[in-house]
Amino acid sequence: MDDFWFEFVEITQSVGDGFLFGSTYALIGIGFTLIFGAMGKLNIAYAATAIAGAYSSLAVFMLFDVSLVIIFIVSAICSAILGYLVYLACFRFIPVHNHLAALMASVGGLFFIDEGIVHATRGSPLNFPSMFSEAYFEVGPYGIRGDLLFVFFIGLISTGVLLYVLFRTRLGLATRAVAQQDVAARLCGMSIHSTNSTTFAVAGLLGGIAGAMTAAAVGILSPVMMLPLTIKGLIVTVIGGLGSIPGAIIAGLFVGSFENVVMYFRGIDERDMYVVALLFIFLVFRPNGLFGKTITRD
Amino acid sequence: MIRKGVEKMNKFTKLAGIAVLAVTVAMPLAASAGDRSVKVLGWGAKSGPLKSFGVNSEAALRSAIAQINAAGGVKLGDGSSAPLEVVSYEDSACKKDQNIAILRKTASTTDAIVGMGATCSGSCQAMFGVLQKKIGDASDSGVQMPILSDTCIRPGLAKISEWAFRNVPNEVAMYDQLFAWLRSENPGVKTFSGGTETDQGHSFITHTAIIVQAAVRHGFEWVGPSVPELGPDVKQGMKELQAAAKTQHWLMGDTNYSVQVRKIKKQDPDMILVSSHPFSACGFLKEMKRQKVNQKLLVGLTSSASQETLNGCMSAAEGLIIPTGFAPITPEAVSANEIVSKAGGFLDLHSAAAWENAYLVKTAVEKAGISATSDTVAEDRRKFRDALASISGTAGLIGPVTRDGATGEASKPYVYVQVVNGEWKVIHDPR
Amino acid sequence: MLEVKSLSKNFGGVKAVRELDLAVNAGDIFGVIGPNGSGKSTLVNLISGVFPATAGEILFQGQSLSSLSPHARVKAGVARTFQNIRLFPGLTVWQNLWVARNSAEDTRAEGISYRWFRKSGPVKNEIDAMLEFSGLADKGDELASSLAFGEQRRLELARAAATKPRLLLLDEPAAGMNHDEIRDLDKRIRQLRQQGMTIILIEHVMDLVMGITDRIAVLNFGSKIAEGEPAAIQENKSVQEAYLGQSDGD
Amino acid sequence: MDYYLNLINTIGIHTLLGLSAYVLLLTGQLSMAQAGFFAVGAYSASVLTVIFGWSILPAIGLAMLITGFLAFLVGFPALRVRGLMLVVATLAFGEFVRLFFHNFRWRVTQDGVEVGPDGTMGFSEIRYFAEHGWTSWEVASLIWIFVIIVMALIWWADQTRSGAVLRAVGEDELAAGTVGIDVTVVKVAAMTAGGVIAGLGGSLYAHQITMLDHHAFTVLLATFAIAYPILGGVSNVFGTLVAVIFIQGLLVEGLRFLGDWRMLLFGALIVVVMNLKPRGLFDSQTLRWIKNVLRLRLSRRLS
Repeated sequence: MDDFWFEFVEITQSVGDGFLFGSTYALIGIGFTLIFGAMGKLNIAYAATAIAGAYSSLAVFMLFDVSLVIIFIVSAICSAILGYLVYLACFRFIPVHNHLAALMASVGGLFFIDEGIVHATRGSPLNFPSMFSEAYFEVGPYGIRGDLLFVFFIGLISTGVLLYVLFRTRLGLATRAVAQQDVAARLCGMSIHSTNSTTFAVAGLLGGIAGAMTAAAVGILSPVMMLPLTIKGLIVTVIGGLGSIPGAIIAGLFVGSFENVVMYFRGIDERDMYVVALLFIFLVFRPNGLFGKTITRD
Repeated sequence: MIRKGVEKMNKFTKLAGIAVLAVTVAMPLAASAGDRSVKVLGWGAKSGPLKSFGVNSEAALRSAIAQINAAGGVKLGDGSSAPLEVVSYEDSACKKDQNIAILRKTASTTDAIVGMGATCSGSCQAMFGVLQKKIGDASDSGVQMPILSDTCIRPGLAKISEWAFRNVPNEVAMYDQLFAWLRSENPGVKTFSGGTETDQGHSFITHTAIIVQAAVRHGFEWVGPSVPELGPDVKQGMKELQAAAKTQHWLMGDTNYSVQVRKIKKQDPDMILVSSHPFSACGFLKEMKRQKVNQKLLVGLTSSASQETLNGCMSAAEGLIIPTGFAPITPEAVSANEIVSKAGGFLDLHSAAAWENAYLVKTAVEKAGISATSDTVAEDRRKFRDALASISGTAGLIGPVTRDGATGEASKPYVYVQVVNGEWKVIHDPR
Repeated sequence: MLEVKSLSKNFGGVKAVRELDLAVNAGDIFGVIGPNGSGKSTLVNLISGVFPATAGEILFQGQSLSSLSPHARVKAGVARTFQNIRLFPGLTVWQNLWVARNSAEDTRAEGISYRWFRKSGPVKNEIDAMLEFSGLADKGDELASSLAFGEQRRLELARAAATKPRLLLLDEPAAGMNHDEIRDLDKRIRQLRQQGMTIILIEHVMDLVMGITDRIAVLNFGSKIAEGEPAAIQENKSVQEAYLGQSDGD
Repeated sequence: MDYYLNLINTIGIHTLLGLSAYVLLLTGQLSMAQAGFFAVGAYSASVLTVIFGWSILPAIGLAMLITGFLAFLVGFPALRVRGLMLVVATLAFGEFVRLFFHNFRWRVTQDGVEVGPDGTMGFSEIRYFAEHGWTSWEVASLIWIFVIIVMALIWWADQTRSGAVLRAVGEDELAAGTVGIDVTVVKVAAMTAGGVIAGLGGSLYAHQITMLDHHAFTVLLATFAIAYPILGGVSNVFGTLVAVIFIQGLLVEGLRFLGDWRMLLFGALIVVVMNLKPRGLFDSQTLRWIKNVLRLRLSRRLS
């Protein structure tokens, strides 16, 4: 009974940590979702821009001593600019209906950003200031990381802002219009390109926050984080249902806690296998993900 | 702590600049020197996450060879002397196929008598597999090219081929000594636990086959998941340990270590092993700091005894003890360290080995008495290889290195360093 | 030939086709008309198996099509064209027909190369005949995407015919055509009938429908409001009501 | 010479990898699973030659069968998803295979030494070629005989009606169905063929590289697999070869003189190419240009 109680605490603890950590996956997932929703295309370079944003904010931080809030803002802005550049380089001038070329170009973008970071830092892991890492609340048998809580709330806030922008502002209206019927939207005199580029920038903002959050939560930045984060982000996007923001959020939090539980019971070598298996289960039983809607066109 | 980081960063950039200069100046010099020159070709990871390995090794190798040439180069078979020449230092990006490509390139398109690479144990393993296994085995069409490596540290790699030589520390002895010393120094420390990254062969095997057993050998008690088979001998209970402790291991690219740290904290060990490269070691150490794990001793993997660890987590790594094959403790080491950092690299256990290798090549060349002409390349390589195999000892940067020609392995002196106030300090010198 | 029994299709709440009954006799040209959104295209999609019916049955020559996938229905002898043309733009005109032709029954018609097959393949003559029929004989090697709108319609008709169907479903084949093209289309449809195909023609263009069909069914809100000879339909009150205020039908 | 032969072999092997993705691309399936099939082929062939001491050809043959069968099985669930869902699903499958081999142990003792796959430590000393005294020439010719056969077969299939059918499915599945093409059969067949080719490539790769571990079969390799046909263009089978030469020959080996900047340029050049030639380096217009040039040459010779 006693050790059962203990186990219970440990498991719920792991779930909790994973849940909080999942918010970083969620943000990456949202980024993929936004761009997919707007253009029906996959921007593989997205997670890379996120991390790159965090890197550039770190550079700023090292040059002049600024507060952590600034770091987040800088990271967001840098990543937004990068996002826009990625749009220009990999999407803007490629024929709209040529998805393969765009996908490939964004892969090239990923390689470039990744190697660029390596070039600038020699691939060395860099210390990232973790905000109030001392704040570690002991709630009964549980321990809650203050910074992860903070990360989680930042995630919630930015998502809230995003949803507001998307459903309450003209930009959001345009984005959604373009997403649903780009021809019609064009006829209504909207410029696809400007809408798309704003979408990339907005997604970039979010990515920058995600990048800074991940870096803050881990405490370091290193190029080896990029690929795993990309893959997790994609998995989250699909489980959430391509194009669904709430789906991406819930999937992110879910995957986060799920992998922690697997880690707790089955260990590191099986963790990712189970996550992948989870994806397969979704594809078989819910091919359109949590909130994905079946698009039927004839 | 950040402040220190800043200074470091600025220093990097400066040094990088100087490095470029140094290299551009050094190359034509090496080329122009004399009509005959003893050619060597180096390679390592100069792109990808492990870039620093390649950059440091190149800086060390080039500066050491510059020094040798400044002192008159090497003696050839006919008594004349010629400079050593680095044909080029290629980027293998830590990829198997690129390493093999460079090896074949070196062997077939250059007059280099020895290849000096490469970063990443897996790549070396592949590369060594391409070499001829046994000398003079006509039925074996493997490449016949001596390789002298500074970085392929995974245990027992050189035995793959008789053409393969390494100058890496003997980790079995190194950790055995380490724990013997820790035992005597810290009678209070009884229990230990720890984890490693399972996707990196070197970290994984060294942790589960060598480090843990060494700790057990010297009377520390493993309080991790119970492994009855665990014993004092190398590899004893390795597979069982790997299976049992998998819930406190991680991957190099991981971002979340909460479960692993919590499990280890729960076991409340006096000593914690973090057998991992800086990328994940830092993440893990930071998580330990957050969860306020209070261990008495912190022991790391030799690969983490590098500048990267300090860049990544200076404060979290405070107190981390690591055995390493290099520290600026002898006059030679100090001067070498200065020269290499002027050339834009850092001297750590790997790049220091690269430096020593330059001198090892000098010794072997002079022993082999090669003629260093373009039509004697094949026999020069063979002579060089035999000479290298016959060398039983050299003077390393921090003390004599004994070599075993049969296995191609070295047994190097080592010291124990610890992160004290954000710097590596030598805390014990068993030599 | 074709019997549709109390066929229904719901999209979510929308009842696109409700309790529809139809009977098409062999050799007829059977017209289906009705205002936009009256479920005409849905009917075609149901018969050709693009999506399954919610309820009801489709009998083709006495056997039920319900369980068959689209390609199986083609093999059974039901072919179709699309309201919005769906060719294989990346293939040549000839290949478009080729792909359709062979999949009818004989699949042994493999060749050494496209050029060889084009010159002397087993079913070359039939395909060239279809090419003639589509009036694109000189454009056989051009990409389908390079054709003009009218030509694309003709090619699609020919492609459907190339599968040697017994029943051919034409979904608004005259949409966006001028008078000459429509007359031309009329001729082609009659030709196909002479080759022994039964044809279901879904159309807005009244003079085409009235001129060519043997029987006409009128749909409105997914259910049949009238059926009979063209003349009778023109007299029919409810039909007129259905079309009242309907300015479309070109 | 040895070096150039080695490069030629690498090009050959990667061409096979690219072609396995090319076949799928014709049917409109963008598969990131090819690296997984490649890995399966590599490991099974190596196990056969190293552990069971088979000769190379039967080993390759069985490896192809195994991989083909696996691909056949994967083909059916793959039908359920298309577009980006398929990309991520196949990517996940590839990762799954990789993680499987990350944990895959099969050690046997042969005259005193342990051989076979050893989880993270990898599967080393797959030295069939060297042990049997194959010269680089022999290895190269073996690899390229396979490459040429596969290219010829695909080129031929592209000429025949089967090729037209594949492309038809790729261009418009619905229309393909309504002209009597069994889309399921076509797609699964393509997936199987792709698997067989990837298996062949993998088994050659294993013996060329002599050492396998999970690091070799990451998403990166899967990306390369699709990159070749996309960069080369799907209008023609030679496009893939051109793309492989472009990436392996030019970007990876050819740019060595750039030192540290090489890999930086790598990504940038991919972006540039996709912007300049979105339909691939070897797209139909390039093809037409080449044809014209040749025709000119011919006519000049005749006159």
